[in-house]
Amino acid sequence: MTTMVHNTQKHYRELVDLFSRPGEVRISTFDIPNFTNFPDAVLATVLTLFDNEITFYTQDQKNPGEFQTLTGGQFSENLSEADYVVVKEHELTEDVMRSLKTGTLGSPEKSATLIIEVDSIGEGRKYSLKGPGIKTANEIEMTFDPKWMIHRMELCSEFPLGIDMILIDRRNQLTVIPRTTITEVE
Amino acid sequence: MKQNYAFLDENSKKEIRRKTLKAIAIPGYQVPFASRELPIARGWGTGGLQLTLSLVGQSDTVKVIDQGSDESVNAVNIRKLIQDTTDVQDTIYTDAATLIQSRHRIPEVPLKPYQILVLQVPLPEPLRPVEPSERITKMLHADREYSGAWLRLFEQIMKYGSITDDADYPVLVNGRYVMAPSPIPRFDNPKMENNDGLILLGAGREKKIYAVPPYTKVTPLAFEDYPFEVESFDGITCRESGLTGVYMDELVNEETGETYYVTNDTSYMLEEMNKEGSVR
Amino acid sequence: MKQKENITLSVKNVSKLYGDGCAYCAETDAVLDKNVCPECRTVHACRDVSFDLHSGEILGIVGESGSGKSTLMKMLYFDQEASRGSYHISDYDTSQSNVFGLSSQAKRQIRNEILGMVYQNPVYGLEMDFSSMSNIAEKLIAAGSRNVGEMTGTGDHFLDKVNIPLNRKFDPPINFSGGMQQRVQIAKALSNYPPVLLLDEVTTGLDLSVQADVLELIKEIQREMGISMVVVSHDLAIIRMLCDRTMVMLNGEVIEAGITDQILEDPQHAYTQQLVYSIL
Amino acid sequence: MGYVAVKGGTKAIQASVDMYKNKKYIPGMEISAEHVKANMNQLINQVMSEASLYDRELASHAIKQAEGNMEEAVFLLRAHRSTLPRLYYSTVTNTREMFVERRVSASFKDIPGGQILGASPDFTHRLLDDSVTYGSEETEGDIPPDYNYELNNLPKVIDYLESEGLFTKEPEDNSTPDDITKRSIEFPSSRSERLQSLTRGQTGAVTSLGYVEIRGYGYSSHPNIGEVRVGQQPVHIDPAGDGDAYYIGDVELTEVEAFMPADEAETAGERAHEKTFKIGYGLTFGQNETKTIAMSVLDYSLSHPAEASPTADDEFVLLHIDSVESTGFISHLKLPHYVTFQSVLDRVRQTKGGRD
Repeated sequence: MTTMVHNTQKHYRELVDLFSRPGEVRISTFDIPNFTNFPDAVLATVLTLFDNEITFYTQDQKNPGEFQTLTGGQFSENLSEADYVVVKEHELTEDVMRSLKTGTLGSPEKSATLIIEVDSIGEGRKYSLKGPGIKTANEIEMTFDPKWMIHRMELCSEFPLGIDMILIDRRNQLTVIPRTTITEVE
Repeated sequence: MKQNYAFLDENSKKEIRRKTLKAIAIPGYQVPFASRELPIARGWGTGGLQLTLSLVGQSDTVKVIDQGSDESVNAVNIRKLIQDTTDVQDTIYTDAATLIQSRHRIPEVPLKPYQILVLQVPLPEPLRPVEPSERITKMLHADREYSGAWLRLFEQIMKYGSITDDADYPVLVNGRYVMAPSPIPRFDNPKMENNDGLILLGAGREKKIYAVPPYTKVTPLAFEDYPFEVESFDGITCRESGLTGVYMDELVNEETGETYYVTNDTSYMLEEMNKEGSVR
Repeated sequence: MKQKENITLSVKNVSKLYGDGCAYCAETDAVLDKNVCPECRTVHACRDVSFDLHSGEILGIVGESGSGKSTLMKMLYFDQEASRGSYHISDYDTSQSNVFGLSSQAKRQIRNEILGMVYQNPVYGLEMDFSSMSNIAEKLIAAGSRNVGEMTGTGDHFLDKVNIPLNRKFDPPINFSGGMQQRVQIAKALSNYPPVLLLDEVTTGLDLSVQADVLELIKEIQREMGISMVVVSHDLAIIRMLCDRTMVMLNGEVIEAGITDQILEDPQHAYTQQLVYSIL
Repeated sequence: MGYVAVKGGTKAIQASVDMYKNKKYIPGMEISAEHVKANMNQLINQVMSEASLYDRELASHAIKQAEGNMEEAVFLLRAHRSTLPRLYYSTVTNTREMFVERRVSASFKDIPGGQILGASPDFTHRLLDDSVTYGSEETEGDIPPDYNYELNNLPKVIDYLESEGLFTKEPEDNSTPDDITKRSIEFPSSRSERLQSLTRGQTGAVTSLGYVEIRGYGYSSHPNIGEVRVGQQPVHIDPAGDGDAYYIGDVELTEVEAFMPADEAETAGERAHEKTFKIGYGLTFGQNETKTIAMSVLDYSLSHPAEASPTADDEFVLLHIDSVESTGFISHLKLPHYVTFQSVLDRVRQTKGGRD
């Protein structure tokens, strides 16, 4: 338990750094029996953020039970209700993207955080990022289809409405693209 | 009684952590959170303290200041609680700290990348002076309707010939949200803009968390012909250290009745005085 | 929607219902009991109203109380939400969006920057306790001005134009007579040179001599500044003085529309005939 | 000048803490938490209700540690509460099952089940009496009243009004209540947020605002207390969520249902209005009758905010009645503020035409 307290604290601090500095990449995970089909860093993120106060959505059959048992988080079949959506990139569809909640102008925090497993961060399409948390421009390469980035831009077109994305690859590398970040694919 | 690591139970920390990440993603927006009661009084820095307790870990080095001083009552009190529940290392040197909690000042030493400054906030709502109702201020933020905030400054100019807002001077964050920077002097406002570190602001009693991420535009509200002005210490030298260009405390010599000034950020002053070739 | 030349505002099939409606009153030709559905008691405050406002013209809307003219005006200024219909504004995004569907944030921007509104009751258009100058500044700030000197200059200009003695510019309107309040309201609405001005029964309740002054002022302003205006009144005499084109409303519907002179010379609808004969 | 800018703040503060601790008790006169628990029942009730933590032992401990300062005692319990994990939620508790110790109705001379006066200081004369002793031989309070009802199944006075058609029950709302300690309150507030804020409210503050509401700035009329009941309420949990609930103990509660004569707007009827009754509701931990009555008044005024009165404004009431919040903010004013005051000085000097 004590180890868990310190593990989630450390992982949270990595997330704080990453949310503050979009496009930076960190490896962060901790040792926990992983019976989900997501990389350890996804599970670490889930354990760090979920409890019985949040709702989440995920597709594969065995993950919801695992997340629920470990955190008390409530699985919701209804995507448009979910505070957290945990998916693999290949599970993304236009419908999924369109259903995500983007908050309201009065309460923009009532919006979805998207946790996406991608094949690789460090290889793939090159994205250039600008916005708060970025001094001039950050460049990041990852195997993330630009069409999802376009969907994201639509969801984030009327700030403060939008979604925040945590991207995680199979080597447990994480990067964050919050709603304020302006992305360009090169 | 047995205490949790960093006082709060893990569910409380999760709530604060989730809301903090949202706050960073929406710069300047006050995220409501389920503020917990802490063993220090509401109004004595519980918002900042909850942020710090949700952030702090074994590898941190913490600095706590109040009124620019590591030795002020509030700072001592809060530092003691953090240490009693975490055993974390502490420092008085801004540069050596990973996590800084402060009341009413941003240190003179600029923040470094990955450093986190937590500011204690008594009144997070910058529109409160023009609108008492929370429901209405929330709507004004939603609609980005800030004419009231500007008009207040305009009226001051009409009445006094200059803007009379003192500390806690409202700023516009990332061109979107008007934000209360906490009661830091105007002198510290410019330090928020394009800063290398992360600034988190916590209001425990009012149950709000908000943030200024690094490299974010933060502009004090002002007019083209009545620009923003910081407190003036022109021509004033610190009596202890010979420093100039820093925020000063004004003191009176009890015997002579003469006014003199001393650098407010005491750890910075010490550091400067201990440097080789310092002014004094 | 494709932008047509010289069309400032375009309103199509706008309705406002109080109640849920039913299959019976959903039909456009359903016969209502005045504006109330005999089946479900839903009130059709506005029913399928369409019109275009051309650049630089004054459009009049005349009708008795309960005819839906004020409801229509409130929808144009987003004081009320439309139940159905579309509303396009050339100065917003060259008439691309149905602005009824925009967020409150975007609607607020349109109100602040593109529309001016003068209400029958100055209480709705003015901050009665702020000085007249601050009232004008509020509108200018909302529209984006950040220069105190320019704002006070504009304030002087418009207060002078509406004949408010400049030695009273720092008085709050609550100390003014009804006619003066209405003139301050007009000055405020005009101060940012909005492309569109909405006037709702602006002379109702004023003394006759004051009425004439205010009407003269509106005409003069329209001539000088070329602002497009929508004027709502129950008084055809006022509409005749001001408006190029006129719509007649009854029980929530437009029953007649055309060039004002033609309507006056050759009214078609029985109700219009009655109105016209009453002022001759 | 400058009691904090000097080095050695830590030492000075430690010395102050030590002094406080030493000054607290006169040697040989210290009372134990058990003594508090045995003697200061009403104090404990008030502290538990404001702290929203039901634990007589901890409340007694807090009262002792706080030297009898109510705000401090509440604060100690609240701070302790925020370190506790929330393991279970109780199942819905029905006060019809309360084991009633006391229940009175002001609205009817006699009520089904009878008026049960129980133990109350209401009927005593407030004369200082230095002969007060406890545990004397006289035990009049123990005489069992004469009635045919079971104490844990007493009918409610509202049932009578309902059977007459004078009161319409609100439709049952089985949605999960909002919990202001887990999610911050939002305005307009929900009824569950209001009830939770009120029951946690400072006794004096809730009473004062309830008084404001009925004296002249709100409802301005006299509510009728349908029923005040005090008793032991069984609490159950259902850990598996399968309906198989376990009894975990009793809590003492005070419950108030106040009748407020009100207008019932008719739907599309012939008569525009009809008089009816509405209910204001109060429920607190422990025996807190005055606070609970005031709570029922404020529950009503906030749920039916017809009048533009301060006590119909949920922000005005709910944001200002919390003991920890109000005492915290007021007392923080004595913290050093010289940095901000320097900033004020700078502006004042500026308007006076510069530094002298």
